[in-house]
Amino acid sequence: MMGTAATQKAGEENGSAGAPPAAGGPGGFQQRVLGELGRLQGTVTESSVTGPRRMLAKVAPDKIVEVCRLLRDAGFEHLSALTCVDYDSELQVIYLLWSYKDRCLIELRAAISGAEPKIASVTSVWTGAEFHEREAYDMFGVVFEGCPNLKRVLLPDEWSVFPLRKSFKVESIHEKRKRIEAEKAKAAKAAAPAAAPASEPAQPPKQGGTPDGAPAPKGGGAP
Amino acid sequence: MDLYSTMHGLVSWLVNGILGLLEGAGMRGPVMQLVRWMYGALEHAITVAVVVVLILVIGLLMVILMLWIERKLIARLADRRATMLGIMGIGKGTGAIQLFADAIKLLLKEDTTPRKADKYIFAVGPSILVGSSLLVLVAVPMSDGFAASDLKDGLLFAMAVFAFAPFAVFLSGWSANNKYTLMGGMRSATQMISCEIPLLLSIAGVVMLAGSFRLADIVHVQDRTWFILLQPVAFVVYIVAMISEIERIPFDLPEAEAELVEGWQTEYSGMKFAFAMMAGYIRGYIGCAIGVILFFGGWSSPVPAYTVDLPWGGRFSGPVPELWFLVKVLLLFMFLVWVRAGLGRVRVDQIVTIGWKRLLPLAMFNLALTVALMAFSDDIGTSPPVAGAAFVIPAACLTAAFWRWGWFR
Amino acid sequence: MGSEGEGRDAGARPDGAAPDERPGARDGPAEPGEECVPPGPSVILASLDELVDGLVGLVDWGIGLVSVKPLVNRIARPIFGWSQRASIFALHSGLACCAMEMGVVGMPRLDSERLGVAWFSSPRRCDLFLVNGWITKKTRPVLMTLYEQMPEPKWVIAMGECAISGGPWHDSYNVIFGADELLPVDIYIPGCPPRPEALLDALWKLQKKIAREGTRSGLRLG
Amino acid sequence: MTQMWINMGPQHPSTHGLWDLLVRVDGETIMEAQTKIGYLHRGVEKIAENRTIEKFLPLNDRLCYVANSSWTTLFTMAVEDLLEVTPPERAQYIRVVVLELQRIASHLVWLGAYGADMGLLTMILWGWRDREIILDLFSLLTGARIMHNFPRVGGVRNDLPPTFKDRALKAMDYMDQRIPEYEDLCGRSELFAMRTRGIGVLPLEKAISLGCTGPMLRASGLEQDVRKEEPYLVYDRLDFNVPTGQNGDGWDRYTVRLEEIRQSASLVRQALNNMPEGDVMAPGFKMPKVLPAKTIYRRAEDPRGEGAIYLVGDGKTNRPYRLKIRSPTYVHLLAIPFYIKGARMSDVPVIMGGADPCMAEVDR
Repeated sequence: MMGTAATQKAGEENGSAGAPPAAGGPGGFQQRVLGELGRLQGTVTESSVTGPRRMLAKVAPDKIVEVCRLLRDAGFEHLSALTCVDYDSELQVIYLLWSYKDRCLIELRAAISGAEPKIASVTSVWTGAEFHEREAYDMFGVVFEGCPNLKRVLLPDEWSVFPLRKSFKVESIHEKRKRIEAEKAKAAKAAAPAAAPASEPAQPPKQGGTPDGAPAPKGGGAP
Repeated sequence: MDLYSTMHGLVSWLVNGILGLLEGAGMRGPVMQLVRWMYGALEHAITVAVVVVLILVIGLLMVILMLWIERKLIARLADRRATMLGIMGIGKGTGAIQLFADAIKLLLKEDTTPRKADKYIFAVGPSILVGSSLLVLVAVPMSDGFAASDLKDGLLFAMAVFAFAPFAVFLSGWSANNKYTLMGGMRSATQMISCEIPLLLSIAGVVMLAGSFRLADIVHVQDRTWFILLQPVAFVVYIVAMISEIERIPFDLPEAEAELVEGWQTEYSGMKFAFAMMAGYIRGYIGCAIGVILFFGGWSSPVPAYTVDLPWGGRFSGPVPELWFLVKVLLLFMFLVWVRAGLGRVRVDQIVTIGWKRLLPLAMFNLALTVALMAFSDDIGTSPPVAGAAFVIPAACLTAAFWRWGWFR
Repeated sequence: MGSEGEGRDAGARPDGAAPDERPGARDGPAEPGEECVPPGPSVILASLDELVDGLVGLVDWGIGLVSVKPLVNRIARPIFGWSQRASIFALHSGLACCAMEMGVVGMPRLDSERLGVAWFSSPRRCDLFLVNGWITKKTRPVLMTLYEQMPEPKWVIAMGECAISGGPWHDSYNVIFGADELLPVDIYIPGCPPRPEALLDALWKLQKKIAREGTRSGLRLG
Repeated sequence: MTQMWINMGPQHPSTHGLWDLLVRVDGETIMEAQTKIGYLHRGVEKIAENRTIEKFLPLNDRLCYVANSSWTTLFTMAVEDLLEVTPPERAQYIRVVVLELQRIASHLVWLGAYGADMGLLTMILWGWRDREIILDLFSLLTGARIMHNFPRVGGVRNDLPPTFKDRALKAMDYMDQRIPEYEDLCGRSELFAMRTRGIGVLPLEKAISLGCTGPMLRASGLEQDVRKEEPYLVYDRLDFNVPTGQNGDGWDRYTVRLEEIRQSASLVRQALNNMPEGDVMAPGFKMPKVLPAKTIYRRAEDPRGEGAIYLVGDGKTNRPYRLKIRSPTYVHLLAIPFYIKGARMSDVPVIMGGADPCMAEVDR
């Protein structure tokens, strides 16, 4: 369902004035890259050109470091971003590489299992990859073997929850209010009328995904 | 107008008047003899005390005026109007009494001491700073008679006590058990060591020309040519070293907001912070006062003597020397405020470089030229243009040459 | 003589950072094992404290005896109130977008110093704490340390929706909904972000509030 | 001197925001550093998965509180790629005007903070005073000073008010008079050069491998600008040059950003002068009920570097399935420990300020 060939974007310039050196966009360069990726039959499947400056390739997760090194030497020096997308069947790690000379972007996708996500780290190819890998670990729990200090960067260190996984539900302020009223009403009804009214103050605001990692109540994320 | 004699006359008139009244009311017993004897013994001490208090009050009023000028001028240089606190209310005045509001409020603030700090040094630090600054404030005369103490070597005494403050800064910075204040204290010590000697050397040139350490004599020698004309290089060295001594912006490292939060004052709150801030401005006043005495002819005024007889028969004579002195101090201070608005802050190693490798050689070179100048011209007083030319031209050429070689970079 | 603020946990960092939890990191210069307070002649000086406290008690008792205290209070109260109103020192601490609008208030066009509000960066000398952004769980200890380090008569202004009730981040897992869950807030400024003129108006209202309620002396003279 | 860890942050005059650089100091020289961020992390990417596209638009302004509309424009361009919609010519010109005004305002904030780092208090007052002129233009055009909520998917919210054009041209002339004054205060002052030359030097190949972009990379010598490499909106029809530095120190970062203010001023003039007539929203465009199942990676030149959005539609609902925001400053702040070794304690604020941190964008 992914990667259908995008139609030509009207706004996208192609041969206008001040065009990059290779006439008609980096077409020649893309063919060369496709050729090299084609040779690695076992590891790279479905490599295609999806736009004047966009390329796509699916890579087997265990060969990711060699492919990245090969592409960097081919001209993709800039690791623009390294992120994950949590599909229900699998967890895709996305590498977005940009080439300064030939002005073209390639998107590598490595599909790993959502249960215990593990993949080799590409910090040996780009030192800057460590930052994106730490964030991916922080948000998705993907363990990058070989990353120098794989620690949480945005969330407090003692958290044990990976917030951007689809399994993690967040409870908005409205649901919390409704839930607290429901509990109060239940407590008031349950307490015998003669006994003193339950004076227990409103339960402290229960935040979905609290640090102790208690499973969030199934409030559902839809506001 | 000799302050001491006037005050002595005033005090004795007051005390004798009271005692006379009491005796008139029939209290002639041995108690009155004891009081008269005590007054006889303490007469000199009481007068000196009154004079010192008067000089301190004038000095502190000048400090308050300078603080107000600094806040307003630095705001004006950035298109901003600072405090507008007036008697009628907030925003309805010129902000002159803003400092009193700050002081009273700081009086009320809770005085916190960090738990693991060295409590007694922490408390004593700012008071040593203010104490040593006030001691020098008393030693600087405002005109011939108008001075608490006119020592034979007043300049030596002033410079000695003036150089004591960085120890207080270092002590309080170290005792506050906080990394920022520790670094602030260290920097203040480094800065003092690197800029103290050029300061004294630049003063040595002036003292040689004047022939005496007494501040009043230095001013009298300058009544025709101000020493800034004869010693331009010494003035440059003096101003740069003095800015680093009183820790103002270009050499503001002990209290650098950017990297050390508030430098050595970070842990002070309430009255101790008020002391620390006030000490900064007292030292600013002293720096400018000594600068004016040494280079801008102290209280000599370009206005020729004149006398005006007032409508009610009194007679008002001559330019008031104290007024001219204070106006010059304020002008020099405004120059410092302008420097603060225009320049950034230097690094610690750059201060040391400037102190040792730029200011010190310049001061030595200026001293050598002064000696040469004095050896040739028997009496500089008589021929200022010749003396000036004989000195200024080589100094200017050499400084330009140094500048061309990029020596200051 | 003010009490020493003994109870205050002032050993934390003045710059408001959370205490350093890295292994082996120690607060203060790292001489191994040497207690920072030099062993002064505590026997004599301790009695100095008692001497000073005794004197203060004596003077207090004397004033109370002569019952001139209410007279002194009636004269001093308006003067202290005026001085606190006329010179509020605000802490220069910006959290998020409202910090940009707070910055503008200190700049030439809307000069907050005309009201006597100066911006300082050390919490030790500020009496106004502006919460101007969303508070996350990681910022909570920082804000609490900063608030604790400020000397006693202090006020808090919650600026912007995020400081009032979490604002647009009402379903975020990391945001605390409102500053009043952490600090006693005196003035709320609605708006996301409120215009700088709104902050000036809040400063003016704070001055009126001080005038109305009078300032509290931080010296705890008893 | 014993070595100790010092916290430069999180509440610290030199951090312009809430982040923390732990620095191991031996005397005055820095031996090692660690960046501690996440104080403003509110999980925008998780929130985006609960919001429809229109509901998420205003939150985009809060992505970076100094350059607000540049992130909203980026998001709307990404959604337009997803839905294959092209905004009309006039809307693209108006977006370029808003982006370039936003760049000037952001660089003025940076210039002020950079001057204040080294004690130049007048610089921050001048910088912010001139930024007010740009904010007046924004409140005239969009009604709000910083949170404009102006771009829409398929165009912009409203057309230029009649008086906007000559007021904007007057503002740009005012900027051209101001820039020489900044150079007098900073560029030509010996002290500024002493504090910035040779400070925080970032060699070119290290900058590329760390992932630095925008002014940080241009200061290191590579002429790289997303507006030239991957022209979007109408940047290919406007001519401007990309300033670069030589050795990537504090001084080059200052010259690059100051020159960018000039370029942006000329870009605003060009865009305003040859702006075609026409409507400002794509004719007859309605947000579809379901986002197509596609992935889009849209890059744009944020004042701080290469900002980008990776947007995944899941074909079932009108909410983004996954929204990844690539923040340039996130990389720059985490890259500081790699090139700060050997600097002095007073240089740390200059190096931290050189990265132009905007914390809402770093922590997302």
